[in-house]
Amino acid sequence: PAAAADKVTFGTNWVAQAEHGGFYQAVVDGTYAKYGLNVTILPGGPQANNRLLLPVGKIDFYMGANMLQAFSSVVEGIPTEIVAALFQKDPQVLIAHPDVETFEQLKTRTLFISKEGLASYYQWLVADYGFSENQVKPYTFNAAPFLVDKNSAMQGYVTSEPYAVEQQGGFVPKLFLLADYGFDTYATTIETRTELVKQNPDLVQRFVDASIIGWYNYLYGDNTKANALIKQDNPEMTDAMIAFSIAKMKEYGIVDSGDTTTLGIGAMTDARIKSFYDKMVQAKVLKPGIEIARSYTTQFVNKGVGKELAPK
Amino acid sequence: MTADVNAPAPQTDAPLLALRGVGKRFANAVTALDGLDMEVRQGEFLSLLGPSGCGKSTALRLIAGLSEPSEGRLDWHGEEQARRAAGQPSIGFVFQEPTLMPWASVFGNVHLPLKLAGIGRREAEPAIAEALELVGLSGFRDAYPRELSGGMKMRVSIARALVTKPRLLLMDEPFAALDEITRFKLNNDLLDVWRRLGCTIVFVTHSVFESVYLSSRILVFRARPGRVVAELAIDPNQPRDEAFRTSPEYAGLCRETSQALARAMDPR
Amino acid sequence: MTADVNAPAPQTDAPLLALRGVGKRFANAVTALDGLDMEVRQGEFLSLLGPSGCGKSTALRLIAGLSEPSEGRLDWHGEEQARRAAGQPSIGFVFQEPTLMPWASVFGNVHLPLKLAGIGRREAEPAIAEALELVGLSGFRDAYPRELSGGMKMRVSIARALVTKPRLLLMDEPFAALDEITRFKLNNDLLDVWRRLGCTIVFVTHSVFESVYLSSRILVFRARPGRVVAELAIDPNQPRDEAFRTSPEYAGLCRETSQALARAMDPR
Amino acid sequence: MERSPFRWLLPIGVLALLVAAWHFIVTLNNLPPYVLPAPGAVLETLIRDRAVLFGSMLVTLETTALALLLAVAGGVGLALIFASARIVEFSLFPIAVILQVTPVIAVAPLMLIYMSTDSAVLLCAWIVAFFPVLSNTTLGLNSVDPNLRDLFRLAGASRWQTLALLRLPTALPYFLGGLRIAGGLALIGAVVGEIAAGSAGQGSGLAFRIVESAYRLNIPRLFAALLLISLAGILIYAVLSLLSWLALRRWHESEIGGPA
Amino acid sequence: MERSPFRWLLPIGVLALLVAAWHFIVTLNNLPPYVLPAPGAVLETLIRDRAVLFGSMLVTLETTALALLLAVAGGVGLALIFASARIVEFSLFPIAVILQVTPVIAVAPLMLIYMSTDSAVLLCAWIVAFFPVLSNTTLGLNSVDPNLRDLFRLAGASRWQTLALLRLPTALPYFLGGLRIAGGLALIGAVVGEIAAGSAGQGSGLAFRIVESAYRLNIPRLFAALLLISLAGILIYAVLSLLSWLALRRWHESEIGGPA
Ligand SMILES: Nc1ncnc2c1ncn2[C@@H]1O[C@H](COP(=O)(O)OP(=O)(O)OP(=O)(O)O)[C@@H](O)[C@H]1O
Ligand SMILES: Nc1ncnc2c1ncn2[C@@H]1O[C@H](COP(=O)(O)OP(=O)(O)OP(=O)(O)O)[C@@H](O)[C@H]1O
Ligand SMILES: [Mg+2]
Ligand SMILES: [Mg+2]
Repeated sequence: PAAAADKVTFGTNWVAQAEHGGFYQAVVDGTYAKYGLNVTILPGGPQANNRLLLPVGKIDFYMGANMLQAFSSVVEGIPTEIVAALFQKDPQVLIAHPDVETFEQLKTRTLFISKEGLASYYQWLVADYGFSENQVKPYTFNAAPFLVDKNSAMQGYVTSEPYAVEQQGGFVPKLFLLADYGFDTYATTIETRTELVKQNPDLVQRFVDASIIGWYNYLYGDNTKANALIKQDNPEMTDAMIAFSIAKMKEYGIVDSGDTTTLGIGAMTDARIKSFYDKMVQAKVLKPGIEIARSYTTQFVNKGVGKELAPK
Repeated sequence: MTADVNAPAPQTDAPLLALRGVGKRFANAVTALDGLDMEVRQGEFLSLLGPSGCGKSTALRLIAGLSEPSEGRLDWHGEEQARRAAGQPSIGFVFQEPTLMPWASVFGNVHLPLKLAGIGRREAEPAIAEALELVGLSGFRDAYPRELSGGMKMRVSIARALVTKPRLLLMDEPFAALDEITRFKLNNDLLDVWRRLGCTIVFVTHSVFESVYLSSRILVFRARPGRVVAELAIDPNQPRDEAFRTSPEYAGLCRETSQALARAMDPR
Repeated sequence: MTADVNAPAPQTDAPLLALRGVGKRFANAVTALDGLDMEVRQGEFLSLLGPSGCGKSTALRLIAGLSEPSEGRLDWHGEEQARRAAGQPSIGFVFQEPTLMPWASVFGNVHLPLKLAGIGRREAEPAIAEALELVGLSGFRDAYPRELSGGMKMRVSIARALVTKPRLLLMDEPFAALDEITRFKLNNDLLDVWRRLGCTIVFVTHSVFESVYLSSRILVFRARPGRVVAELAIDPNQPRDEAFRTSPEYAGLCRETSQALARAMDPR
Repeated sequence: MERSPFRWLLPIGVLALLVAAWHFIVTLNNLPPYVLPAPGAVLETLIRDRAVLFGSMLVTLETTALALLLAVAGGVGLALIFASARIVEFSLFPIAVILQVTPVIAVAPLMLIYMSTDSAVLLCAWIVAFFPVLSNTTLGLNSVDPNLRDLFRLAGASRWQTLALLRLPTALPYFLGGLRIAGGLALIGAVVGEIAAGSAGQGSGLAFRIVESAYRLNIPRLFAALLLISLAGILIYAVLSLLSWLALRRWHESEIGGPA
Repeated sequence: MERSPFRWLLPIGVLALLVAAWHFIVTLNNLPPYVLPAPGAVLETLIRDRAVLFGSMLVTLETTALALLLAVAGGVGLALIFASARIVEFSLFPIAVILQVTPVIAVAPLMLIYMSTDSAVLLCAWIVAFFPVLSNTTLGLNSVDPNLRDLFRLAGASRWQTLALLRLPTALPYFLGGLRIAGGLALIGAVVGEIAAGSAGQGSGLAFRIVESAYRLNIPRLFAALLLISLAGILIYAVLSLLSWLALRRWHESEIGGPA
């Protein structure tokens, strides 16, 4: 019964786009409602605004970008944790002009990297691959400087920037998904307050389950209504862009690959998180000794929810 | 309007204010006044005469309370003392410069002191009209200061000082920018006001003739440091009119004053 | 410095400038001048006399070229015409208000016209010192305008007009703010300057006595609309000194002028 | 010329010249639209996307107007408090400076904790816009003609009367100057506020259109949005200049002789 | 009091009071550091991370100083061009307004195409800071005493002399007022410029520290950086006020009677 539905707000970290598709799907196809939830999606923006709203209780669930942020929450003593990871691979990609053949060659290019990127994965690139900070120029979420400078590469989401580059630059860029080179964080997580996990695990479980089902349906079912809602929330979005994003998510197995074939979408494993943390310590992105166990819980995932919705 | 120049003068001998050993030194080390002793008496018409830069304006500002003496003191007497203690001095001041508010019309400028006393536009209207009539500017009530000639600005300033009918009127060369005929007329009008209101007037002027014609007493200043070097008393009950102006007595008084002024200018 | 009051006056009869049917109407519809006809002659000392607000300052500004007549025209003659065509008018102007630059010292203010003519501080020094000496302000060269008395400011303004030794000197009530003794002294000094430089002076004053003492010709204005209603010529070769000031001839001229002024004020 | 109606043609002519130069730079250098779109393309986009863009512009203009209003209230209000005594001004100005130099981009997320998105955007715009009003008004309030101040003192004017009848009119030209600065700042304040704290999605302002267009490399649209902001800025400036002229033309040197 | 050395204690006292209030708000409400860190925690962070933070502050201050200098040059320069005639001012002011209202955040990427990061940051800071200087200086240049203007005209002063000896001194108090506004704006301009176009990593300015701290949710450090910005802002304002006092104390009403 709709009247009894729990009102929850889910804050994303960017404007509405296909990368949030599963959540919109669960809203429009009534999955959340079926799980007794009345979900409002609060889109984010270029500034990661919504993140601080989680610990102070203004929102109930937040779409985290990757594990690094969850680790720094532990460092700063912020009582939030990850309860599901919708993306098995971080879509973070380095986009290069077509003449670049190998990952190694990027070391000789100018790289447009955002400040957040520089503070996170780029440190790992420096430590593990010998990239240098000197080759970096600021990436301001605009691909024009990259298009103009033929001797450069830039960061991006595999599902997003390459589309603009193809359209405007008129060429198909080379893409190097960081996840494929060892940056094995989970991405597009669901974070919530530790207190909520303790006191109302049922609510959390319902949200996680419904979201996972939403994702299955978005990827493999009829997603037109979800896309319509995305476009309503973000009038800049076009069908072509959405189609491109979905194709890339599938092509690179962003959502559904690896562990998900057995554990279902949203899967998280201790081993994977530990491995990532160790790499980051190695790269001096993080300090050793962080109680990473406090940054997540696997109690709500790995249950194979919705697996039946995936094509065989 | 013709002045009733034969009405009795309001002067009494009661002191209103005494300056005792007053000195004024400015920040740039100029000593404008030094050891100034003078008295202002209730109801008198006192003129201050002296060379340019001798400290007349400075003395007037001290009397008005606009600046503090560096040494010496000012003693207020009688009724005025009580008034001042109660924070209700009733002073009209005509500055040496017109000092008009550029954003207000002639009417607005003259209205100002009444407005500050809480009297609204409508209520103040007759008094303002009368004051403007007195200085001959009835036709310019809606003009702005920058549209006036030098003498007209000064007349607005005079009207503004008179409109409140103050008990003490301090005037710093009010008529310097006026032609002689206007000046003569205003001289008579001022005497009339003085007699009617029974107010006290301290009047700075450069004109020996004017000072003799108007005053019941004249103080002659010398310069740097400024102080009083001569005093002349003129019978306040002497009618001031064209007859007086052409009388040998007047000529004699003028000569006497001129000589005092000449001595003040070359005191060595 | 004593003025050589007996030197021959520089006057000639050659016309310098003629105003023909000049009218001036301001934006607020006040007609300051209407049908003004007057001449300025080469080397004369011309005084303009008239009631407050009659358009004397306006006429002076028209002569200086600071404003344009609404009707009628100004014709320059002789040498001056050529000069003006070449863009080198040599005019000194004493405004009715001191008009000093608040950010410059007395020295800086007097230096201004020389500086504008490209004469540096050092080079200008003697001329500035002389001008300040003339107006009795040698001791105040480093003072700022706000530290001066009203009369002192006006004297700085006079010094500034004289320092360039202009060929045409326009003075708008320059001595109104000065005591009589300073005024007499400056009267003589001005006559001396006039004779020595052989310049032309147009002098606005309110003092009948002053105008008679100084001028070779007096024009009396009436008000609204302003125009010339009387003209008096005074022998320019008549020495101007204390003897003249006390002569019956002087008294007669003054009376005559006063009457003209009185008529101007009540022309109906 | 100064007074003729043709004077309005001049700035328009200059702008037209600028647009022409822009056009030729693009076509002669064969610049791709993602580097610099041609004016024609921008105009086309503007017309095509007018519904979305004008809607967003209205949102932004609303914020701007409100922020400017509050900046005037706040700036003048603070200036009045400061005007009570030099010592108050001296003690409190550092706080105003702190407000001015706080980068709203950085604190916006913190604001969102305590207030709604709309209020946060408004606060951002206000912070950016209030200081020029405050600073110029304070300067004006302190620039009173000393003779007039004496006059008021003598007439027994209360502190309040001196303020209302002397200091405020004196400050008016300065205030209006500050207002002209604040007008543009309120506009960019609104834009920056929207970027920093604004909700994305429907009903949001021009900032969002800009960020999203940039991200999608839809540069003609970005320029269309910038164009609208520029037009809004000029409009605001023109209105404030007119206001200034109306208020001062009868007495202040800066406005005698026609609106700037 | 107005002149005593203790007057300096007052603003410091007010600030101390503010910090105390902040402290009590945090402790009484038991606010977690990620909502609002206590002043003590901020100070601690400041001291602990002083090497990094002060290094960054120097970078930002350098940009600020340069931007302010260029804002003065550009603002006064434009004002001088505008001053040549009302009609020029009228024709070109729209362009200045367009510059003012251009959101640097949006155009920074385009700048990056053509210039180095440092220049882009500088340009951003300049765009933010130049307008108050321009606007106030223009106002000042147009506020000349008409009598003095006549005097200059009569003395045959050239356009250039009138400008240098009359209009510029008249404009000085207005200009200095604009400068005080521009000082703070140059600082936030530098920060915003750094955010929009600035380099990251080592040797970068405070903006990067802020973004980095926000990313890591290290809010005490974010506040430490904000604190440094505030201090820098106050310092800049104090220096500019002193400058203003030195330049005007002998003749302008606003500064007679002690520095503000
Ligand atoms: N604010 C000031 N700062 C420094 N010196 C001043 C100031 N005001 C006046 N003085 C000096 O004090 C002396 C007396 O000035 P005051 O204005 O009283 O003269 P005055 O008698 O009114 O002269 P005048 O007849 O010319 O108006 C002058 O030498 C003047 O330079
Ligand atoms: N800028 C102006 N705008 C409008 N009216 C003006 C302006 N300047 C002067 N007037 C008017 O023109 C008339 C003549 O003024 P003007 O200054 O020439 O008089 P004046 O003869 O010099 O008087 P005074 O002896 O009082 O200085 C006056 O009635 C005045 O109101
Ligand atoms: Mg005086
Ligand atoms: Mg005049």
